[in-house]
Amino acid sequence: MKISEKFNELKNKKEGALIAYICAGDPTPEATKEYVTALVRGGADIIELGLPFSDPVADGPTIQAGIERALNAGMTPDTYFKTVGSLKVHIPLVVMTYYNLIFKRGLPKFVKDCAASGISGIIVPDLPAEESVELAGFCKKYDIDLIFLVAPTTTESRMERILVRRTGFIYLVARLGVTGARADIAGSTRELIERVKTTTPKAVGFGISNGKQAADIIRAGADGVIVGSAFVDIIANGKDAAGKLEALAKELKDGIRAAHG
Amino acid sequence: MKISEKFNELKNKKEGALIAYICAGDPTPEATKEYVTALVRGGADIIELGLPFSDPVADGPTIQAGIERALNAGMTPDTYFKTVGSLKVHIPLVVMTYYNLIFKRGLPKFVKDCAASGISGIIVPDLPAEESVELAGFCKKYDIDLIFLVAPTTTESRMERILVRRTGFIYLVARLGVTGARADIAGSTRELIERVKTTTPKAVGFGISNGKQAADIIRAGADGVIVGSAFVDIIANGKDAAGKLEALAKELKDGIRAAHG
Amino acid sequence: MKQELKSTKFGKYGGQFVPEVLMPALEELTEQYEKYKDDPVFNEELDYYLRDFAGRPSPLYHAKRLSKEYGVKIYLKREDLVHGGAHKLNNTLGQALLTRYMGKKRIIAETGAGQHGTACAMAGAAFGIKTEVYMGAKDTVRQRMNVYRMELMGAKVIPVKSGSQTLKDAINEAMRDWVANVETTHYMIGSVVGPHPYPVMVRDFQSVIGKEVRAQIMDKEGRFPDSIVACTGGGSNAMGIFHPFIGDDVQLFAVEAGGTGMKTTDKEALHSATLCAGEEGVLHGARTKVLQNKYGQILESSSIAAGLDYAGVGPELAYLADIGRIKPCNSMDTEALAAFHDLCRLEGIIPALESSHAVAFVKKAAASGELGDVVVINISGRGDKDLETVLGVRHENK
Amino acid sequence: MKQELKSTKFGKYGGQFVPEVLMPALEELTEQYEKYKDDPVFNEELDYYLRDFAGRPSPLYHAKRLSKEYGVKIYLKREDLVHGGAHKLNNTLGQALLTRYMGKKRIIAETGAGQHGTACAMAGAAFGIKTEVYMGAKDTVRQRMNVYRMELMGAKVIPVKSGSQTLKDAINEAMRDWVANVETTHYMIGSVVGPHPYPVMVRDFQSVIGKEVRAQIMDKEGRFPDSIVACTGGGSNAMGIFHPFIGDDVQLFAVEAGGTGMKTTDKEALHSATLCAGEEGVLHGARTKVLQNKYGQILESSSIAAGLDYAGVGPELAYLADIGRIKPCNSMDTEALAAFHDLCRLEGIIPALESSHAVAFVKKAAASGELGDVVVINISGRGDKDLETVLGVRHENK
Ligand SMILES: Cc1ncc(COP(=O)(O)O)c(C=O)c1O
Ligand SMILES: Cc1ncc(COP(=O)(O)O)c(C=O)c1O
Repeated sequence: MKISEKFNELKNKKEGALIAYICAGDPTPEATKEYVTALVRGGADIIELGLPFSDPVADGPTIQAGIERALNAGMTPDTYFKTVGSLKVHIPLVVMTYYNLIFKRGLPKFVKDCAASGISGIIVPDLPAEESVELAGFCKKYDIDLIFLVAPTTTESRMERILVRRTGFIYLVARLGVTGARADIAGSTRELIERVKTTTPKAVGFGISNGKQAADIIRAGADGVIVGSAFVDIIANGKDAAGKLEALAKELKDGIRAAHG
Repeated sequence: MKISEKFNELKNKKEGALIAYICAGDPTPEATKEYVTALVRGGADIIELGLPFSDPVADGPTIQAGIERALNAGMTPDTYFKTVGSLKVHIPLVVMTYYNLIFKRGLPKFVKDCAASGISGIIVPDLPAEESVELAGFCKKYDIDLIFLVAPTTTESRMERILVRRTGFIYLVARLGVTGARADIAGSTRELIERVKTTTPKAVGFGISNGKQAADIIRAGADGVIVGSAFVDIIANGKDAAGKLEALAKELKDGIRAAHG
Repeated sequence: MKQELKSTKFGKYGGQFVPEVLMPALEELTEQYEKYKDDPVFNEELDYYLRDFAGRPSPLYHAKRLSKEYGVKIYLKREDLVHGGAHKLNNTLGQALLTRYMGKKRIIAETGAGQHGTACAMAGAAFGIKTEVYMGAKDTVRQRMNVYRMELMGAKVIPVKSGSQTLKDAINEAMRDWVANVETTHYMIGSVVGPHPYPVMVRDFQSVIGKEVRAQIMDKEGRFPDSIVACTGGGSNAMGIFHPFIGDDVQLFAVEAGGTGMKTTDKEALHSATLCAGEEGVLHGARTKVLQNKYGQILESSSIAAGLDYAGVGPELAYLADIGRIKPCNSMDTEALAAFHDLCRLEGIIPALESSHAVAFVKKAAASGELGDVVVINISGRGDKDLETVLGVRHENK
Repeated sequence: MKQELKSTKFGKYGGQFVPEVLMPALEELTEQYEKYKDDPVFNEELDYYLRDFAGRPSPLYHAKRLSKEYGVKIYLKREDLVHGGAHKLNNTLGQALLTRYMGKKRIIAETGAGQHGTACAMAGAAFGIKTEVYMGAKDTVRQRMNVYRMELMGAKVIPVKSGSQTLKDAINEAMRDWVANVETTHYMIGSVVGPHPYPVMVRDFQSVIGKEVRAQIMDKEGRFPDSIVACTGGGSNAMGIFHPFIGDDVQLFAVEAGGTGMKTTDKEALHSATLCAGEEGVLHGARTKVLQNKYGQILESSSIAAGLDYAGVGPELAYLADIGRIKPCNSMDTEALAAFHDLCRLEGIIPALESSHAVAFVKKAAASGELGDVVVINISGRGDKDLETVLGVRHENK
């Protein structure tokens, strides 16, 4: 499913999107399949599936630990595409990974493998707009969205440069810092949403962990909420992870729905 | 007894002198008295009695160890003069010590104490001729000999400077190095004896430990033999020290006598 | 130079592969650096600190006895005499001064063995700027004395407990901190690595080494050397001494750490010879040569010299190697150790194990004549920090 | 200067109180030193080594932040940047060169903590002269790294097992060796102590410090400083910086080690403040001030700084103190430690604990105004060697 289709579908329902991140292969490829299903059952609209890289500079300790568990369990790009290809879900899947893995596989091959395994979008946190021309070209060819991030620090001139290249949705970084669940939502979020002048959907991530926060984000004008560390935390704890993932997804989605009510 | 009297007496007997060194207070003042008596019994003609100094740079490890034993047992200049004063011997006694002890006591007081306790001569291994004028003055006043050393390295000009100041006897350093018993006698000894042109008696020290060496030294033209480390070694061993000191003195004196035979 | 700053690349290498949140900070830094790099007041102040605080110029010493032993005329550039014991301070003084000019109030840095962290702490103390240094928790234990040194100089050392608890985790953590605090904080990178403008800026600050050599060798030999040899981890001491000679007829040898052999497994390399054996990739913000496995996962590198033990290398070096302007080569642990002992014994100079790699290469290469007649070796640091390591090897071999 | 060499004394101090067997060697040394001291070829070669090998001139650094904290304008003479990490090499390079000019084949030396021994080993290696260093067996264990450093540079370290197995036994043993080998061997004394001509010769070799300061302070301030402050063990860094200013209107402060208090017992002193609390005596070849008991036995001295821990002091300092030209004073262990931390934190310079005594004195004395407006402190060495000690104190206090 294309990302834009999903957002259109939600728009019609007057609903915000829940975009859930987990790391593929954490702690095993089998578990990932089970967790993805649970998240979908809970109400996730889009799944962001991390392809683990050895040096994840843009991720916080929680997600870094998930990445390490996946790497130690032997997750590789080959296994990743096989696992994703075998997923039986009917919502958009997005790969999140670092540029070196894409670069090493070869840009055309990577994008082709994405397309072949049913992936609709690519997020590369260490690939700013300036360096993205080549990858964007292949994404266009295979009709895959290349999703960019904007941050509170993003200047107006950069904002323009990014918005020109936008596809799928815009990933708004809610606050300075790296991924990781936090207790409150920065006031700068609303301001940032206002600054991003585009009709393309805006999803806000970094630091969201409960339904109340999710509702606040949607009320602030976002089209979607991205939640990662809170899910990875559940996986790290282990016990009845699938059940708890589903429950948290449900809480978040309920929050999102409530915001429009 | 004056040193010159002793040498005259020996000259008449056609005998070389045995000059024996031990360190006062090693290991106790009482023992020193016993050892001095033993050495005299064995045939020592002059006793050199070390007054222990904390930093004896001109002495080898053997004598340094004796000095440490004496210092640890509490030997001080005051005790030294008391001990020496109580000795009942009828041969010349010579004090051997470092200049700082003399300097600190005050030169006149030190020399006066020597005179009062029956000491006939002073040897100060770290006091070369150039620095000796003041001490020599007090020695003259109290009729005490200030004994100088000459070494194989002593230049002709220095030799003259030293011989001008000579009193008692000349202490010839047999070889380069410090006190300590060695197995052979350096060839340079004979040469040195020949270089020291004076009628004042010449005694050779450093490295002599047995009768044969003593005889060689006398044959080489010396008027006396100085033995220290070999005696201090016996004291270090402890067991029946007095008997062994007497025996070694006897062996050395026999060697000396044999040389003239 | 202005020209060059406009571009973020050296050929295809370099660039700015960092999270969006950092891009404005990099733009600001580029702008500010461009503003001050040729500013006479900035440069006068920097020169002052390099001279009066760091002790520059460092001598160029004709090592007669080593020359005789190796059979080639050797000059040693004595960065071991720079305050702190290595070339690292040239860069941190420059960046600390820039931090002040930019009006930022805080310096952060990553450090492996602690050399760069110490140089940051020194510069931070000299300028009175709050300094915090990220260091792998394992490294803080292994390099206890360097931690203490930094703390003495008022820097806060933050042990990083994530990942392998070593340099790469410290880099990651420092980047995270920068992401969260870009507005007040300058991130002080310790070599010619990372995103633009770091490779250019650090090279420029280190170029004082090569500039001095130009004048000194002219004074002594009346001509340039035939070869210049420098050890290469990230590549800052190498670029510092090479850069002023790029346009001249002087051979430039970048000596990497050959470790215990040029082999790799799926997870680690037995060496740190990135120019020699790495493949193109993107690491820590730049496209460059990288030690990586077939999937692009970064390998754990290895070397007896902690300062060379890095899976990346400066992008400009990758570029210069590709176009043939510098010659990448390497020395093994054992060769570096032997050269270390040579220099100690023959010249009374205890070199860093890093620098010993450069010396070892000269030892090997002198006989073939490829170095020419006159060689300059960059002694990038002193070896006092390495005594325990060398002593450890000696005991192992007993 | 020729004048002065003819006399072996400074007033009543100095002289040559050594065994006869050494006198010819001292005469020869005096003669040879006199021959070469003003020889242009000798001096040119020495200057060359001081510059290219040792890294001179060392900077005179205006320590702004320390000045502000202490309330007086402070310049630091950076002997900590000299090769080896202290002023010691100025002297050993001079004596090693003289050894070569005298045609001797071997250098011997004594060392306490190992600083002078290391400087001897460096100079010996640079000149290719066999070097043997006597060191108390206890000190070889306490200062294992310095032993290793000397050995790396090809010097033989001979542990002395007699007596207290510390510095004074090493001195005794070295003198004995010299007695036995005067013809081939030069005895390298590490401070302005010992018999003539050592106090004069070592002072002259160290005077490069003060000569540089004269030019540097004129350049920076257009005038001489009001005060110069130097720590004083044997007194070589102090005499080195003082001597060129003796005829000028500059106050000279010799800061001794106050240890844990100015008390003594029959066997030991809790300090090493010989100028402050010693009495006239004769030690290691010279008449000078000495820490001694009422009988003239030498006391064990004590200080947190191994390099100041000596019961004697250079005879020229004793003389200059008597005539009021220098002012003896002292800093306690705790004061030196506090000053050590100040300099680390405020300036990014880790000073030797020895040098920290001088800093500590300025801290105390600045307020009274007695130092005047501009003070030069001789930072005689770097403190890397002292980290274990400082760390030990910190742990003790926890
Ligand atoms: C003495 C020394 N040399 C070389 C290096 C390697 O760094 P670079 O390659 O950036 O010069 C280091 C790094 O810590 C170092 O300490
Ligand atoms: C750094 C430093 N400063 C000072 C001294 C004291 O020596 P002097 O008083 O001769 O300068 C030493 C002796 O080892 C030293 O290492």
